[in-house]
Order: sequence, then structure tokens, then C-alpha cells
Amino acid sequence: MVLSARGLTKVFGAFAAVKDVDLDVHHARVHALIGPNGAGKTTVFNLLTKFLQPSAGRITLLGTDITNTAPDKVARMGLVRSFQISAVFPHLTVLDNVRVALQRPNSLATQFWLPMSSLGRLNQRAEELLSAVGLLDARNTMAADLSYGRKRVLEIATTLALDPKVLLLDEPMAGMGQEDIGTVSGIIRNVARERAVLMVEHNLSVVADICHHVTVLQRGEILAEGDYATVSQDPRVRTAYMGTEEA
Amino acid sequence: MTMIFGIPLQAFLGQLLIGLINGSFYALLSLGLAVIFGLLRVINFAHGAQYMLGAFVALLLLQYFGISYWLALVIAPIVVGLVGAVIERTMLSRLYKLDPLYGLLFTFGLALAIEGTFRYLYGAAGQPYSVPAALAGGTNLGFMFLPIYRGWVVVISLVACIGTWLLIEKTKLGSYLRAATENPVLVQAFGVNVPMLLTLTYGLGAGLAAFAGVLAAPVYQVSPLMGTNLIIVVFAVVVVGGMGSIMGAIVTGYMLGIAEGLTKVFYPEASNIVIFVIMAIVLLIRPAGLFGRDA
Amino acid sequence: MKPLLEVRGLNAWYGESHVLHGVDMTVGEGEMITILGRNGVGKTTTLRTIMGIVRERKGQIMFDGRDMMGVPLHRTAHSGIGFVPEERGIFATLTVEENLLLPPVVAGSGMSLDEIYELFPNLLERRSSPGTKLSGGEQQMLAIARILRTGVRLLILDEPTEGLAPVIVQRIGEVLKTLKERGMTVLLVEQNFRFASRVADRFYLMDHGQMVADFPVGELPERMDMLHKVLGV
Amino acid sequence: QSASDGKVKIGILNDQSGVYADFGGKSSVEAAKMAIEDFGGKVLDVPVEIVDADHQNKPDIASNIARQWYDTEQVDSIMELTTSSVALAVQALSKEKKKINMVTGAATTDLTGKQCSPYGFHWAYDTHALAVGTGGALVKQGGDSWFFLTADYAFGYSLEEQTGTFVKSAGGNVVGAVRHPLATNDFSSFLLQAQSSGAKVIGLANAGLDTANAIKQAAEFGITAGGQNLAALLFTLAEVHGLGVEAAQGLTLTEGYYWNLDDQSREFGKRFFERTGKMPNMIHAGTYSAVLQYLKAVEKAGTDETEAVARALHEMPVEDFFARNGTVGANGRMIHDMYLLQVKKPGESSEPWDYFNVLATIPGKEAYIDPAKSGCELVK
Amino acid sequence: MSHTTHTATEVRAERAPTASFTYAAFLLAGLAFLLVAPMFFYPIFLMKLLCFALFACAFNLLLGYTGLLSFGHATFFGGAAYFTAHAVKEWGWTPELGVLLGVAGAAALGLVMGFVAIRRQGIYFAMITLALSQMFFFFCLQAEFTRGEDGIQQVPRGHLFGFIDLNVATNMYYFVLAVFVIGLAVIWRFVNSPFGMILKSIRENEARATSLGYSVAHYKLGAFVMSAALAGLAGGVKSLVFQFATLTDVTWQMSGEVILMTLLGGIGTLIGPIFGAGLVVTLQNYLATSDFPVTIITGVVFMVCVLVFRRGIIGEFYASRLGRRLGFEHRH
Ligand SMILES: Nc1ncnc2c1ncn2[C@@H]1O[C@H](COP(=O)(O)OP(=O)(O)OP(=O)(O)O)[C@@H](O)[C@H]1O
Ligand SMILES: Nc1ncnc2c1ncn2[C@@H]1O[C@H](COP(=O)(O)OP(=O)(O)OP(=O)(O)O)[C@@H](O)[C@H]1O
Ligand SMILES: [Mg+2]
Ligand SMILES: [Mg+2]
Repeated sequence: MVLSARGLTKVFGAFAAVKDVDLDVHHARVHALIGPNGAGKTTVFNLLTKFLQPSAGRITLLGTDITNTAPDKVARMGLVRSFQISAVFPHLTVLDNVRVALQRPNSLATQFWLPMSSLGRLNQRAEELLSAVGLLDARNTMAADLSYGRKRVLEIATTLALDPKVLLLDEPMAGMGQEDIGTVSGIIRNVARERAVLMVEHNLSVVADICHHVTVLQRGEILAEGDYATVSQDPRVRTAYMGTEEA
Repeated sequence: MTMIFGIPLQAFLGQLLIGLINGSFYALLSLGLAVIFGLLRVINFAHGAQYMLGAFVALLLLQYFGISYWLALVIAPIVVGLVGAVIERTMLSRLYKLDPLYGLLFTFGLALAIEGTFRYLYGAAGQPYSVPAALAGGTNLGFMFLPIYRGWVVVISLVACIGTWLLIEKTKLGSYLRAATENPVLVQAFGVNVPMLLTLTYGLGAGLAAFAGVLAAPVYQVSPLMGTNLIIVVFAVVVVGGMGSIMGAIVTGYMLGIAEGLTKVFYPEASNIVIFVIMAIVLLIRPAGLFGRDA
Repeated sequence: MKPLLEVRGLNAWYGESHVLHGVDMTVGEGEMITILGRNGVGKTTTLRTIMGIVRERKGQIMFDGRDMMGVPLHRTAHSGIGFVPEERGIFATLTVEENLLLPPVVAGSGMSLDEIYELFPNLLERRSSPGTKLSGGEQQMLAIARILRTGVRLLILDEPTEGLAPVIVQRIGEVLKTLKERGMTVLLVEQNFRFASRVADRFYLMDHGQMVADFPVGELPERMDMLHKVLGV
Repeated sequence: QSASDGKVKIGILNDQSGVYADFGGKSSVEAAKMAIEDFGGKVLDVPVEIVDADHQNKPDIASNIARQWYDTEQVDSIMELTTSSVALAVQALSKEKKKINMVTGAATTDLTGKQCSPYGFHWAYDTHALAVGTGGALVKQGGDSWFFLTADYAFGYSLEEQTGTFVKSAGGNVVGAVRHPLATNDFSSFLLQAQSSGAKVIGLANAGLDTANAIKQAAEFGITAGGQNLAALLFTLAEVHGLGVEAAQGLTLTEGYYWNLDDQSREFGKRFFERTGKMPNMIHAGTYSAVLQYLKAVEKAGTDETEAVARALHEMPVEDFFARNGTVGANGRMIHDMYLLQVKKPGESSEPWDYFNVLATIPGKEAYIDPAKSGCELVK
Repeated sequence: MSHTTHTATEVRAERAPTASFTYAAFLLAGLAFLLVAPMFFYPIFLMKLLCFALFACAFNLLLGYTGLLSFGHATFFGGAAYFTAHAVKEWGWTPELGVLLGVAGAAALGLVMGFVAIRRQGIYFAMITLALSQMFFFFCLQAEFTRGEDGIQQVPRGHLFGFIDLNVATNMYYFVLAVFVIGLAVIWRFVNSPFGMILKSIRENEARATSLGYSVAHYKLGAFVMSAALAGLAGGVKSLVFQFATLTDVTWQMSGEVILMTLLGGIGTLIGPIFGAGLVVTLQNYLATSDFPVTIITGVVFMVCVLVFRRGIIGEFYASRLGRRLGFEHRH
């Protein structure tokens, strides 16, 4: 178990967006967090990554209590997230986007006395990552000029660049075309071999396909937990979330 | 005699009142700034110049047309508002799609040009404008002599502040304005004439500044420089209040006016920086400002 | 069927990049049209150009017999077109209800506030909280809901189901059907093929800034091969 | 016996667009032109030329221009030099370049004290003279208890301190002082403190817009009506005009010149008015006097060579409508009579710009620091 | 917080690979010009220009490469001038030590101001720096050692390293030139370094940079202090050139001027601010003897620049056909 939360709660004013949630994310597993809109999934992400401070509860990452740690510190400890609304560096090239992420783990971030060419040694790794997500052809394109879907793919590549121990993906497939969904599913399955992945996703076929464990959230509380087959048969989950749709 | 912090209660009350009077000017000016910033995302560096313009228009109306203070209080803001609207329509509006810094730089240039022109035409020393007869003189409040005109300033600026606040927070027009701040293209796609709205807003903001200017004319020397340094203090007021918030601007204006007034008694040397000091402290504790919405 | 919207030879640019290369399409009164296409082929751009948001454009756009090329953006809605953008466009400084009430009503045929709240109970519950404090899905609902009030005749939706829970997607599908019954014309862009096939009357397939095919829903089975090639479905 | 390069060239360097533009500004250039015309347009049979520049109150711009004038434009002397940072900078440069400068626009006594120059002259007024004039002389008129409103920087302190000294030595006393920041808009707090001090005179140790606002608000709060007198330590006719007699009435101040003093000064005032549309203050008149005296000195020296002209300037008495019984000290200080003036009541003023009653004439010897005690190393 | 507006602060791709040569050639030509310039131009004027150019470049380091518009840079420029002048005049320090003190002082001021200001972004940041620099102005106005409005006058230039007499105009000039070139080199390296890359990414999308593990505040503060120190370098040297330090250099108008210089030359271009500074300094000098009021002109230039000339001289050049043919690239 690499990341765990106990009694996680977040109150906005009088409104409790997350209530007493316990969560365990394990190594080499894809853990899905699903639930109706507004259930509090993004908020849980924000809490885990410390973009929001929990109102109550404790969070442990790799055995360390991070309940009061700053978000950038958490990221450096190996917990990295993607955003629900796409987050790239729009006026850097695709390659640079990935290299920026590579700089930190390679201790090439604070050297203001080194030339830019010193970043050249990151190129190989960056290109590997880009080709893994099928963006190699766009390496010199400005990220702003990518279409929405390709921006999301780029974001995943950047996230992977950090070689995180835990990966938090907020709706990685949103807005993606069918073919990209296939690619990205493959990528996620691959990366999860050596790390823990926690993802929010509404695309149930993806969830069914790649997730080992599913937590269903509703109104800030855990409604059901288990593997997809179990969860998807739960009548409460069906009414609250899945409707009559077949996976 | 009752003493507060080593000074007589009476003097203390007097200074409190004076602080409130200055606060009225801060509130009016920071309100205008907040309106323009809130809706156009433009830091209106020309606000001080527009305040000065208001005073000058009143003065010139009197000199050339014999128009009295009371009429000037209406006409000058309209004139300056119109000038503002024209500037917005012809120039400022081209900058919205750019970084807000350009708006700041543009209005900075505008301020220099306006102040420079008036200094060139009317000199730096400034000119007198007398208190309207109906408000001349003063009353003895027991603890201090209060010029009636200053009392008037407090009352009328409160009225103006509350009116503006109601307009923006409580009307449909206000919600268009606020939405247009965030995503003008979309609001326009919904069928609202956004460019027109923005022009009106800038006119309103400039008009408010001019209104403060007319109010100030009988109190201060009408000089091209009257807004130059004031504007920086008002910026600080707005930062302390929290930039997005209209109510914040008003309340902070009065509060800081009072804070400054009291400093003038206890430690006058610091009275010009006390607002900046408060600003720094507030930022350290609450980066969004006292009433700011964003964290 | 009388065409409500006719687009001929539409070209559009972002600065120097030429994105639409002569889009042709026709949307009949009361029809529900879905544009399919891969990421980046210009679907969003097509919608934005029709709406008049992208103004570097050439070609012809006729709406209800009226030439829309010269109409300023803020008049487009008044001609009867409503737009729900890809990125939703919820206003943070406005409450949910203010967001709902924001777009001016352009015709009397819109839904009432009560009908809307019935359709989207989440919104009723959070009506007085700031718009962007809603979850992603709630924001999408709000974005659709607020256009329903205005009484436009043509609704343009850019990926309305993105990020929505399956129950909500179903509900939106039902809403769209209801709207269609009321005579509303809908033009939408969708990646969710399953959803699209359930609601649409007719499809346009887009590639490289052009419409490469168009077919009614009935021909879907026989077109699957082509769709598979172009879309990877 | 001639000018070095076929002409004598004078530079007027002052603020023409900034806060001190009314103080001297473009009108001073006009005054200088009048002096040249009055002198006949030529000296030693070569034409006298004039150049002017706006230093924008920036010492580096002033220094650059002065350098260019001296090095490439054959300027022989520079006049006016508003604001002390500029005056000190240009005087230091002139000393290095061995050129003459005559300051009429700056107030600091350092110009003829610690930072004096053998070629530098200080003409119209200085802080000492203002302090003696307003402080000392006013006490003799009965204003024997003082409260100061002081601008919170070196200029204000030195005015306050010097004035206080003369108030005391004349038998008065200082009951208090309050320091206000530069560029304060609202003086009411300070005025209330001054009012409650009960002092007979409120001394305004500040300048420009600050003084004007303080005076205006004093009237508003009924301070002058309550029997207290205002005394402005640096205020001239130009500012009184800006403020209006209504607000300024009863104010006392010191200037080295007033146009409506006698026939001689009236004659200049009228001529100046015709050319500029305003009556001259002591800076305008001082610049006129400085230019005129410079030309006289060139003539006397028979050359425009700096050492000789400086020697002549030091030796010659100054006698014109501006300076009566003027002499120049070894430190470069031109010592002349000053006037304690009081602003008339609105009804008393008989014609436009007729603003002052002369309360007293302060002899130059009393007004200015004895050169021997000035701290200038040139004085043995 | 993730949406960044980019136009103002966009880092221009300074050179495409093909431009390297042209660029180097330009730089060499520029340097050669500066080496012989004192033969044709007024040395003091050139020195002033170099000081302001360095100041503008230092300012641009912050605006152009981190997107932070400081409206308080006069504090560092003028503050350093005071420190250097005081050390050299009152304590008898050698000029190089005096300048170093100025740099250190400016960096320290930068640390304090930056600490408060970087808590906000964009225009808030601008306003906070403005207010803080106004505080510093009042400090300088009232502090004993600055001598109020007289300023510190007659600062001796002294001997560089104890033996190069800076009173000799050419010595002084080459000293200033050397400082300028070093300053520029530092900026160039700083911007085009791994650190610079992170700065860019922060400016592009702050939340994303945080989520990648970069502590945004530290990077910004680092850039702020660096910019302040370099502005201090320019200010310290200037006080030796003119031999005085006065209040003019700490006023907010000075902060405005350096913005104008940068804007005029081209925000985010390395050499643009140099041209901008040259133009402003020349213009002020020229306008001093014309009948036009300087403030009006400055104001109008500002407005025109913002409205129609945003890329600035160098930016426009890069974007022009000639510039592109020479291989420069310019995005707008
Ligand atoms: N800062 C905030 N202040 C107040 N309420 C908030 C805030 N952030 C989120 N909420 C509320 O908390 C609830 C949970 O939001 P969250 O974004 O976590 O939902 P979600 O599960 O991610 O939904 P979706 O699938 O639609 O993205 C929502 O009802 C939202 O309105
Ligand atoms: N603002 C812009 N500036 C420049 N190019 C743009 C801009 N917006 C989109 N593009 C480009 O135009 C092309 C079409 O984009 P568009 O957003 O219309 O695609 P799309 O079909 O909607 O894709 P998606 O399914 O990812 O939303 C893409 O190549 C994109 O990179
Ligand atoms: Mg979410
Ligand atoms: Mg799209």
C-alpha cells in the first residue's frame, strides 16, 4: 500500500463535499474512483495532492504522513496528478513540455549557470515518452496548437516523465477520440505495472477494461467498493451512477 | 478630561472624524478602480488623472460658463465619463484580448499625457475653487469644528458608494457585467452587446473618479498633480480590500482613511506609509486581501 | 424538410493556420445532427465559426434564410442560435442561478426555470453557490440548462457529454429527445459514439477541415467499416 | 580683450514641465532675454546668446545637458538651476569644468557653504534668508509663539530649525511642531493640532502644493479667522496667485522681490507681464538680475574667461531693481535686502496681482549668513 | 489559476537555429560599435545609456521571462545608487567594492520586496511592488544618509582595484562597458539555463508547474532577486558615472520609465531593452531643449506603443520580413 487516507473530510462552508472517506491505493494496481457528477472525486484528488487542505482525516504516502505537507513537496515525494481541465505549458513545444517535467527528477532545475544545451541529455527519455503516447511527430509543435485530445495525451506523457510512484489521473480520457482512448488505456495499463494509479473516469468500458479496483463515491461518501464486476452489479451503484447503460 | 492613548478624547474623536472624511475619498476612488478592474481587468492608472479632470472640469465650468458647484457635480462626471467612454471605445478596447498588463501600461501613459497637458496649460501650482455658499462655514460639534462641506462629503460619498454597489451586485446589468469580465466572447454569443457594456463601465468608473474630483475641488487645491500620488495610495487600498470585491473597496477605503487619520496623531511621520504597511501585513496574512474572493 | 441552417464552402483560419477547408452542410428544421470526427479535425472550429466567434472566415452561412456572415456576434443569438461551448463557460463570479438567468431570452418558446430544475435537480440544490464551485459534470448541466431557457431554435452543442456520469448522459439524451419533440433543431459534436448514435437523425463525418460523408442514422450499420477506419470506433 | 569664441552664451537650466514649472520655468527664460536686451544684446562687441533646457528635475539630465553645453556648445555660464539636487550637481560640474553658474532657483545654503565653488553664485534667496525674514521679523510684529507644520524631509527640517532659532533669538518661543509627509493632501489633522497648541503663528515649513493645501484648509477650518496667523516659509507670488487672495489673506511670507514695491520694480513687473502674462516673483527677477550682473562682469573683466569674470562678480556691487545694496561674498552668496510680505485682504487689493503689503525690509546683512561663518572653505 | 495570459509576457523564440550566425554577427558588431563609440559620442551620455540599458535588461529578465511586471524597480536601481555613493564617499571604499555593496543591497531589498509581492500575480503584483517602492521612496526621503532632496553629491569615482583612475573618462567608460557586458552575459545565461526553462513553464501554467513538484514561489523569488541585483548593478555604476545619487532614481516615475524602455525595445527580447533605453534616454535629452513638455510625449509614446507597437523595436524587427529572412523567429 503506497497511498492511504483515513477519515478524509472536506467542508466548504456548510457543505461537506467529502465525508469520512477511507482509501487505500496499492502498488501495481489501477484503482478507479467513480461516481456521479459532484460526488467529490476531484475534491478527493485535491485533498490527496494537498491542493486543498483536508478539514479532517490523515493522509499517508509511502509511510510518511503528508497531511500537512505542501503540494510541491508532495509531488517531489512521488505523488503526481493530472488535471481535469487540460494542463499543459501552452507556449512551450511538446518536447519542452516533457523536458520540463524531466528536469526535476534529473536535478537539472535550479542551475542558472548552465547552458540550455545541458538539457539535451533529457531528449532521449523525452522522445521515448512521446513516442509511447504517439506524439513524437508533434515534438516541435507548440502545445497550444494541439487539439484538445492531444493535449490530454501530452499531459499524461509529462506526468509519466516524473516517474511517479503514485499517479493520480482526473478523467484522462475526457474529450478523447476512440483511438486515443485505446492508446491511453494501454499506456496506463503499462505504467501501472510498476506504480500505483488512481484515476477518475466516467468511461465505464475503460474502467472495466483496465481497473483492478473500483471505489464508488456518492455525495462525498463511499457507496461501494470492490472489483468492477462486483461494483457494477450493485443496485445502488446502478441507480446512482450507471443508469441502465451496459458497460 | 478623558484621555485615550495619551491624547484627549475630544481630539481623538476629531481625528476619527477627519479620518472618515479622507476615507470617503479613498472609498469613492477605490470603488471606481474596483469597478473598472472587476469588469475590464484593467488597472486604471489614469484614475488619478480622471479625478483631477473632474476637479478641473468643475473649475473651468465655473470660470468660462459660470456654472455652479451643484451643476458641476452632475456635469463634470458626465463629461469625464464621456471622455473615458471615447477613450475606451477607440483605444482601450483593443487591449482586452491581451495580457491585462497592457491595460495598466496604456492607462499609465494616458495618465502621464493628461497630467502633462494640464500642467503645461495651467501650471503645477493649481487654482482655487471655493466651497459653495450653501455649504460654507462650519458647526462646532463640541469636540471639534466641522466644516459643513466636509460633512457633506461624507454623506454624499456614502450615497454614491452604496448606489454603485447596488447597481453592480443586485441588477441584471450587473450580472452581465460580471459575466463579461470572465468570458466576454461567450456572453456576447449569448446575445449581449458586450463592447457597449464595457464602454459604459469604463465611463462609469471614470465618472466616479471625476465625481470624487469635484467633491475634492473645494477642499484641495485644484492642481494637475492632485491625483498623482493619491492614486498609489488608492491602489494600496484596493489591494488591501481585495481586488475583486466592490464592497471590499468601499469598506477598506473608509477603514484605511481612519487608520491614516489616527496615525497622523500618534506618529505623523508614518502617516503616508501606514497604508502601505497595512497592505504588506494583510498580504502576508491574507494574500487575497480582506474581502478578496480568490485564495 | 426546410433547411434551417445552410453552410457552403466555409473556410476558417486561426491567424495563419487554415483550419476549415470548405465545409458544406445542411441542417433541416427539427433535425438532430451529429458531427463525428477525430480530435483536431475542426469540429469545434466549425461550430465556433457558425456561431460567429471565429471571425476569420469565408464562405456562406444562411440561417433561416438569412445571411449570417455580416451579423455581429452579439446579434447571432437573437437570430435564434444558442451555443454550449466545449469548455462549458460557467461564470465563477455568478451563482448557479445567476448563470442560469444570464443569457437573454430571445423567444418565448424556452423552458421555465422550474422545468429546468426538474430536469437537473443538482442545480436546484446548489442554486446559490458560485458557478465554478460546481463539479465538472454539474457545470456541463448548467451550461446546457441555461441555453434551454432562451428559446433559441437551433442549439449548438460541443461535446455535451464530456465528463458526465452515465446516468447524466442518459438524462441528457432524453432531454435532447424532448427538445426535438418540441421542434428544436440541434447540431452537436460528439466523441461518445454510443450516445451520438442514440440521439442523432443524421451524421456528418469530418476530416481535415471538410465534411467527408453524411448519412442518416439508418445507414449506420452499413457505414461501420468506414467509421472504424476514420474514427477507430 | 574679447570673448573667447566670438560670442557669450548663457544657459538657463530649470524645470519647465514639472512641479517647479511655475516657480521659474519658461518665464525665467523670458526674464533672461529681457536682461540681455536691456544690456544691449551685445557685450564686448560680440552677441549674447541664450539657450535653455528643461531638466525635468532630474540631476542626471541636468548634468548631461550642462556638460554638453560646456563642452560642445561653448556655453559660458548656467543660470537658475531649480531644485537643490540639480543645483548642487551642476555646481560641482561647473567647478570641475571651470565655468560660472548662478543659482536662483534652489534654496539650500550648502551651495555657498560646504559645497561652495569659486565659480558658483547663489542669487535670489536661501533657506537662511527665508528663516530670518519670516521667523525673526514676524516676532517683532508680535507673532511671538510658534507652531510648525514641517514637511518630513531635510528641506523641511532645516527651515524649521533655522526659523526656530530666529524666533527664539528675537524673543519668541516655539510651542510645538508636527511633521507631515511630503505630498500630503489633507492637512486637517495637523491643522487641528496646530490650532489646539494656541500658538499665534503657524509656520509652514514646506513648499509648493503642500503649502497651498495647508493654507486652503486652514481657512476652511476657520484657523485664520480664529486669530492665528499663517507664515509660509517658502512661498512666492506665483503660488499666492494660484491660491487666490480669498484663501491666502493674512498669510505672511518672505521674498527677495515684490513687483509693486517701488517704481523701479513696477517698471520691470509691467514689462515682464506684457511678455509672459504674469507678474514676476523673486526667481524670475533674480534670474534677470543674475544675467544682467554676469554681463556687467564680463564687460568689466573685458573677457568671458571664467576666472576673470568670477573675480569681477565677486568684486562688483549689485545694484538693480532686484538687489539694492547687493554685495557678493567670497562664498558666492549675493547678499541683498529681503522683504517680509503679508497677503492683502480681498478688498484691499487695488489691481490684479496686487497681493502684498510690505511688513518689513530685512537688511541683507541680517538675512544672509556671514560668509565667514558659512563653512565654505574659500573664505579665509 | 491555471489559465495564463501570455501575449505580454511571451518569451520570444529569440533565435532559430539558422539565426545563430546572424545573431552572433549582430552581437559582435554591437560590441565593436560600443568599443569605438566614445570617439563619436559623448562618453557620459554613452555611459548613462549603458546604465539604463542594463537596468532595462534586468527589468526585462523579470517581466519578459517570468511574466512578473514590477512597478517598483526604481527601488533597486536608486537604492543601489545610494548604497554605492555612500560607501564610496563616506567610507572611502574602492569603486568596485562600492558597486558590490550596491548590488548586495539591491538584492537584499529584492528579497524583502519579492517575499511580500510574489504572493500575488499579474497586476496585483505590479501594484504591490509599486506600493512597496513608494515606501522605500519615503524612507530615502527621510533617511539621514541620503541627504533628502540634495542627494549624495560629489561622489568620488576613485581608483578601480586601487590603480585604474576612473576620473579619466575613457577608463570610466570601459569600466561601465565591461560591467554592462558582464551583466548582459549573466542575464543571457540565466534565461537560457535549466532554471530559465522552469521559469518559463511557471509563467505558462503555474498550477501545472506546482503539480510537477516545482516550488513556484522559490523560483519566482530567485528571478526577482536576480533582477533586483542586476538593476542594482546598473544603479551603483550610474552613481559613479554621475558622481551623485538622488531621489529621482527611487521615484515611481523611474519605475515607469524602465517599463517604457522595455516595452519600446521589445518585451522578452534580450537586446530590445537596450534599444528602448537608448531611445528614451536620447528622447529625454532631446526634449529637454525643445518646447515640448516631456511628460506629454512620454505618455503618448507609451500609449502608442501599447496600442500599435507592442512588440517593440526589436520584436517588430524579428517579426518583419527582413528579420525572418535573417532567421529570427517571432511568435505573437
Ligand atoms: N471550492 C469549493 N467550494 C465549495 N464547493 C465546492 C468547491 N469545490 C467543489 N465543491 C463542491 O463539491 C462537490 C464535489 O465536487 P467535485 O469537483 O469533487 O466533484 P466530482 O466528483 O469531481 O464531479 P465531476 O465528475 O462532475 O467532475 C460539488 O458539488 C461541488 O459543487
Ligand atoms: N485558438 C487556436 N489557435 C490556433 N490553432 C487552433 C486553435 N484552436 C484550434 N486550433 C487548431 O485547429 C485545428 C482544429 O481544432 P478544433 O478544436 O476545431 O478540433 P476538434 O475537431 O474540435 O478536436 P477535439 O475533438 O480535440 O475537440 C486543430 O489542429 C487545432 O490545433
Ligand atoms: Mg471532477
Ligand atoms: Mg473540439
